[in-house]
Amino acid sequence: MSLAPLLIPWAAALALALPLLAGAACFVVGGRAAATLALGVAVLSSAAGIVLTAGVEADGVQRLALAGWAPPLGIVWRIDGLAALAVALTGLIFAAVLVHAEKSLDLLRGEGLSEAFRPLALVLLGGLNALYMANDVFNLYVTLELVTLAAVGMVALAGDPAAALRYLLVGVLGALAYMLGCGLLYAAFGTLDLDLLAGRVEPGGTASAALALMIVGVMAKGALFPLHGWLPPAHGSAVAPASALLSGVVAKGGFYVLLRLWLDVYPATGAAPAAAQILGVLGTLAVLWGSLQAIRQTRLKVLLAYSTVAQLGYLMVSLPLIASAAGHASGLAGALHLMASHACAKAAMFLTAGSLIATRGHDRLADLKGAAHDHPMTAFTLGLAGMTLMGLPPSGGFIAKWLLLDASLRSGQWWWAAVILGGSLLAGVYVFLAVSWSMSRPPGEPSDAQPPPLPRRLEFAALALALVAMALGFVSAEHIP
Amino acid sequence: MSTLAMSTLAMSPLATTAFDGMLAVLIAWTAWQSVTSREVFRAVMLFVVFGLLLALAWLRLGAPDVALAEAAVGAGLTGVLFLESLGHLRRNKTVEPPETVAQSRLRRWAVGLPVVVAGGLLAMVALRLEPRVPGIAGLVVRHQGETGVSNPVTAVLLDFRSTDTLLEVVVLLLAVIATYGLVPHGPAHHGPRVRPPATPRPPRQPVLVWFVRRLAPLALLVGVYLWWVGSSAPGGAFQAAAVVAAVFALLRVSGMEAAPPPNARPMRLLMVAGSVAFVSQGLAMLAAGRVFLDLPETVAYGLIVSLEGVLAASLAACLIALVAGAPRPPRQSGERP
Amino acid sequence: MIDLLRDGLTIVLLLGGAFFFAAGTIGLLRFPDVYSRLHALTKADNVGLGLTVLAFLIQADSVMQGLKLVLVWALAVTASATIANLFANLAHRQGVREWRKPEDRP
Amino acid sequence: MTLLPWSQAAPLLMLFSSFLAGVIIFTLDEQRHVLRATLNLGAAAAKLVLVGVVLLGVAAGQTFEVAWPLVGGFDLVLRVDPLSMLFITLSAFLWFVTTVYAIGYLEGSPDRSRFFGFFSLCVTATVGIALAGNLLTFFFFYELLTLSTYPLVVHRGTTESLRAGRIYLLYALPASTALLAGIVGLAVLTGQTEFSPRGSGLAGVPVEDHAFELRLIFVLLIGGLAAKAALLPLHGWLPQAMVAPAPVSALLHAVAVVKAGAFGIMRVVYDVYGLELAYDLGLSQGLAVLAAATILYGSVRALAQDDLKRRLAWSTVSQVSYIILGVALAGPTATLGGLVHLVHQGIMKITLFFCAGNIAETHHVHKIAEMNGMGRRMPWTMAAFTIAALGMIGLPPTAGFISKWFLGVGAVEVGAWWVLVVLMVSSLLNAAYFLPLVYRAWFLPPADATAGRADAKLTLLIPALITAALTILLGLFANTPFTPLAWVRLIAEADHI
Repeated sequence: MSLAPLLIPWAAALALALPLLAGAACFVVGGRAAATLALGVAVLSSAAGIVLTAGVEADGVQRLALAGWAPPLGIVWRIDGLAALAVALTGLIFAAVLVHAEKSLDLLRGEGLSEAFRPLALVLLGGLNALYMANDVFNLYVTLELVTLAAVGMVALAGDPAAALRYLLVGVLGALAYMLGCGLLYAAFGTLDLDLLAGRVEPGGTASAALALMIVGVMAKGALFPLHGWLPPAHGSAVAPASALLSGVVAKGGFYVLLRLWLDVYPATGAAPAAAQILGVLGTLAVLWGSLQAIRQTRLKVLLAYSTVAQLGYLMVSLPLIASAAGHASGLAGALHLMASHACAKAAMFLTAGSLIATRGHDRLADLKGAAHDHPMTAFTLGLAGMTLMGLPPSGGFIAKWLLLDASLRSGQWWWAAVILGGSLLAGVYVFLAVSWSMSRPPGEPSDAQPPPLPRRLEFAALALALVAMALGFVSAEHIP
Repeated sequence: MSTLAMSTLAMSPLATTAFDGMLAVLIAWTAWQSVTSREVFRAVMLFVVFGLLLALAWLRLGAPDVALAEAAVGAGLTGVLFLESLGHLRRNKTVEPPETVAQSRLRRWAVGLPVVVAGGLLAMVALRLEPRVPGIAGLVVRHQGETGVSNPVTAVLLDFRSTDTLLEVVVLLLAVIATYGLVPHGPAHHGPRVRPPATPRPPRQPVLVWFVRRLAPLALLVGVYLWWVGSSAPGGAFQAAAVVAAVFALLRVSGMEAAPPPNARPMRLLMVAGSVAFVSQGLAMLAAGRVFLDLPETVAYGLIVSLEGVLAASLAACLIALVAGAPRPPRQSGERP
Repeated sequence: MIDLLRDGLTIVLLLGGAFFFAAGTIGLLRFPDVYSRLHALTKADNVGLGLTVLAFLIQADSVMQGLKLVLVWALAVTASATIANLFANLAHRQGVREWRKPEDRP
Repeated sequence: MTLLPWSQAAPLLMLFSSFLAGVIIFTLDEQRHVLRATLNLGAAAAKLVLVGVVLLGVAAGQTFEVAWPLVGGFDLVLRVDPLSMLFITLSAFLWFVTTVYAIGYLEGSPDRSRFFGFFSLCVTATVGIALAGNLLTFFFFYELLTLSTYPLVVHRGTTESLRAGRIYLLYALPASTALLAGIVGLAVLTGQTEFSPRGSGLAGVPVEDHAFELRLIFVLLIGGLAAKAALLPLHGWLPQAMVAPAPVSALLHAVAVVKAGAFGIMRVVYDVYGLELAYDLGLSQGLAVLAAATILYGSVRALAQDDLKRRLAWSTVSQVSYIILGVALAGPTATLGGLVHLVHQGIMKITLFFCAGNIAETHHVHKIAEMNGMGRRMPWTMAAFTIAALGMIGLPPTAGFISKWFLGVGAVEVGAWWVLVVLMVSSLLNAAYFLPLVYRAWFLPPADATAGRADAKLTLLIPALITAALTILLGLFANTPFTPLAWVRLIAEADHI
């Protein structure tokens, strides 16, 4: 007997409900109890994701008609492998970041910052979980708004208010464009449900215009080139654990929605091949621009933020591969694998930046000298996570790169393979910059003097994520239903 | 009503079109003016007018619920927030760096051109739009009975698509959390260390005070009425909360604010109550062997109305907290008062 | 018969209301300073509003509807009075001088 | 529930014996010197024993293979065949020796946990490369090797060593990009990347239709491997990397990095394309010319170096190409020469680097000009050095003679007379850059006449003596069972080439 019918509704609902309730609780009370609660909920959310994954594995894609109403009247959550794994992985990343934030934020700014961080993080987690399962263009909109607002709050949290404000404004404009698209779709086809839309959408101006608007909207929210301008200042200035969540998880939100639209609705409009090539070109520019900017940076966090722009470019490059018949399967698997492994790796790297800031008070690359001597584990984590960005084995990034290369050669679009390979070389340069600064030794005799203390849990939280990114290099994403 | 009154209300198609056209032009014009206005005060005023015109447009489109919300939140509360910010800017003498004419012209083109092009394309699409499939209006009416409420909008918001509404309630709470996050501070149990926010205290205005004293209870009553009527007519938690929050804003500008300090635990509890109640209700349904948020037909009416009550109070608290702004940071020990 | 009379009265009242609204608006545009503009707006518009409400009042179907109309009128009148007072007060405090004929200026 | 059968466990154990040691060493506190040394030596010894057992098994015809599905229907395959055992035996043995040496060499220097951690990872990667059953697996460990050697190269953290590390990556990363492109290209074209005898994996591919693609893929693959094997013109990093600590240089030059490149080229030529196809497509001829050019160029550059380690580094550039030359000549005897040189060069070159390290560590002498009288001050070290140098020149009865002999005979066999000329010229050059050095050390008086006799400490000396002794023994007893030559014959017979 399968447990899926029993467990899936609970797991799915709790993935949303628990973080929201816990976020509310952490807003009212603070202290150790709240910290424990937050961490526990993140772990439970991950566990819910695992239950969902097992359910999907056993019984295939699950649909959950919320409030008991089927579309077009009500909203359905669709729990497929992609959503289930995303829930599981996100909870894991949040758990690690919460462990880190608990200590690093207070080391950074004195007591209280982590208290303000917690409710934002929890609501963000709930929003993301709902986003993963949403299967309704308007429900996607609402969840994306929730995620954006929580992210803006995180940037503003002891960060740069101007950067937060710019993020908010771009987010609002993106939301507006997306909403207009939703409106057009509903007016023309009478439903917001993705599955129903997939059956009803007909090629033509209305569908194309609606989807173009929606894509521009999610591109603004997801910092996809050329609407990425807000991301580097926002992620570069936010406190490191916040940046870890933003760059690691939230940055993929926009692309996730894009992918959902792309897979379900876009093929029916007949405009997919042309749009895919355009987005691929934009992705190429993102890879080039983001990488070159990352190489020019003098601060670790800003470097990492630009690298996120570049990595999002890869995701866009995967679209023309997904749009081709021969490359669809491996292109899709590659994009998913990239999202997952980059999420872990980038979060780990921002956490290491946070650890270094916590002991050294800054993240200027030139002053990271001796970091590998003082904090070998943190420097090691930085390098280990960097492997995913460079797409080197054994890391999830390698699997992603392999799949994307496979897709581009298989579909005869070798020029995208050139972009992917060239981009990973550029990634090699900026990862190398960060690692090489930490390996260099400050002038003077090496001493056995005690390095400045760094709490163990900061180092382990980051290392754990880097190890997950590496472990993803040993599993294949091709089996996701 | 008499025939004459009827005929004045039900306008001829020509008059309707003329009115709608005028409204559309006015909306576009006030929007443009409020964006391009060099003087900030003028821009804010135009924005408020824009909000009111928009509310009218919603009415014309047959969406009185949206119109109510737009008038209360879009024009009223947002206007108050803008005015407060303006006062803040003037007090702190923050002057924007002067922008050269060339810069501003460039920016106008950079913003204006895409907007005009996109708008034109959108208009083209919209004009050629032929609904291929009817919307869900018919379905809503057919199943409305099973929700217990007779206002179709409420049926959609609190039953058919209650997930969206739940998330929107959380959005508002999140706005407060984010605002409070701007000032790092301890949680509620550090409350006593936190000073209540300084309220602007303009010189006493006897006429204003007289007016607000009479208006406030009336508006509060309107708020309660809007909540109650929501199940059968335009209204509901959001609109009720907006009106109540507007009362608070009014009290605030007239210097009669008597709100609890936003950092106090009861206030925070009230703010989270809406989201918590909504989620809990959903989970309770799950525990009762139903789907998340799935209300049984027999008790749907009672559940919806009571939830809307909690939501109204909670959302009002959130809006009030947003108007009042983030609490001041705790005083550093070395700092002199 | 009584309907005709009532409709006639409504038309007369509405026309009257429109006249005062127009006068108030012209005053707002043409008067030279903030005080006299407020004067034109509040006084003339209040009368205009009163006449308009009266015109609808005699068309009201029920007492409730009538009461609502009266309530709207009362709120609008008090609100406009308050706002006018606020504006005038503010202008006064900021030292805005009232307009005088050129020959009367000091 | 049963544990893995031995045929699957053995490859995994060989891989993980050093990996686990590395991971544990990483987490060790800097001050735990004894525990770290014990772990290092224990793991190295354990691996040596394991390799011995598997070696016997392979000789008896046992097969070892384990696979893990990785991506796109391609597996991570660890497979033991005679060729892989050749490389594994070499690396396991040299790892043991180098570990002893490194423990002595790094005594008292900082960051030893980090050093030995990466050191062990490096060996893990080498074993992985040797065991790789297909190109995907090969690439997997090939990159791991790059990553784990970089921290060793920059270990000292000085500007100079960081520069060397930067140059190393500057060559290694683009090269591996090319390698990956080639592998994916091959995978898409043929649907597999297996190493199969005589390149039978390509049997189903219509060669005429895809000649261009096959040539392009070959160039990409060899280009990617050539950077590690320091083939012209991708050799530039190797002389720079000699700033690393001596055990690392030993590792780079003799065991791991350049050998990984050479081994990879063997795999591509023998087991992916097959000698016949590589010849038919005109690929192995090009490779032979490139190898010959590298041999000569490396020797000429070595002649001009004044820094001892730098001269040894250029000598490596030259010597590794003997292996590739042997592969590219594609004759049965030349093949034996190339394969056996993989082992012989490793043993000789590691001796030379051990000795250079001893000289630098004990007397702080780095320049050749300062080596006068070194034979009197450090007789044991210089004796080892001399033996290895003679081996490099190719004098009998050293191991180096065996390699060169087979290469020369093999060249004549396939009618490539020009190769004989190359071999002779390069031997002369070898002599020209080694003999004066030996002469200086033994027959010229030291600059400082009062300097007494002071040889290196035992932990540094014994490894050098062992490998020096092997240099002679492997030459003398080349025809007995279980020498590299005997094993190489087994490889050639096992229908492998």
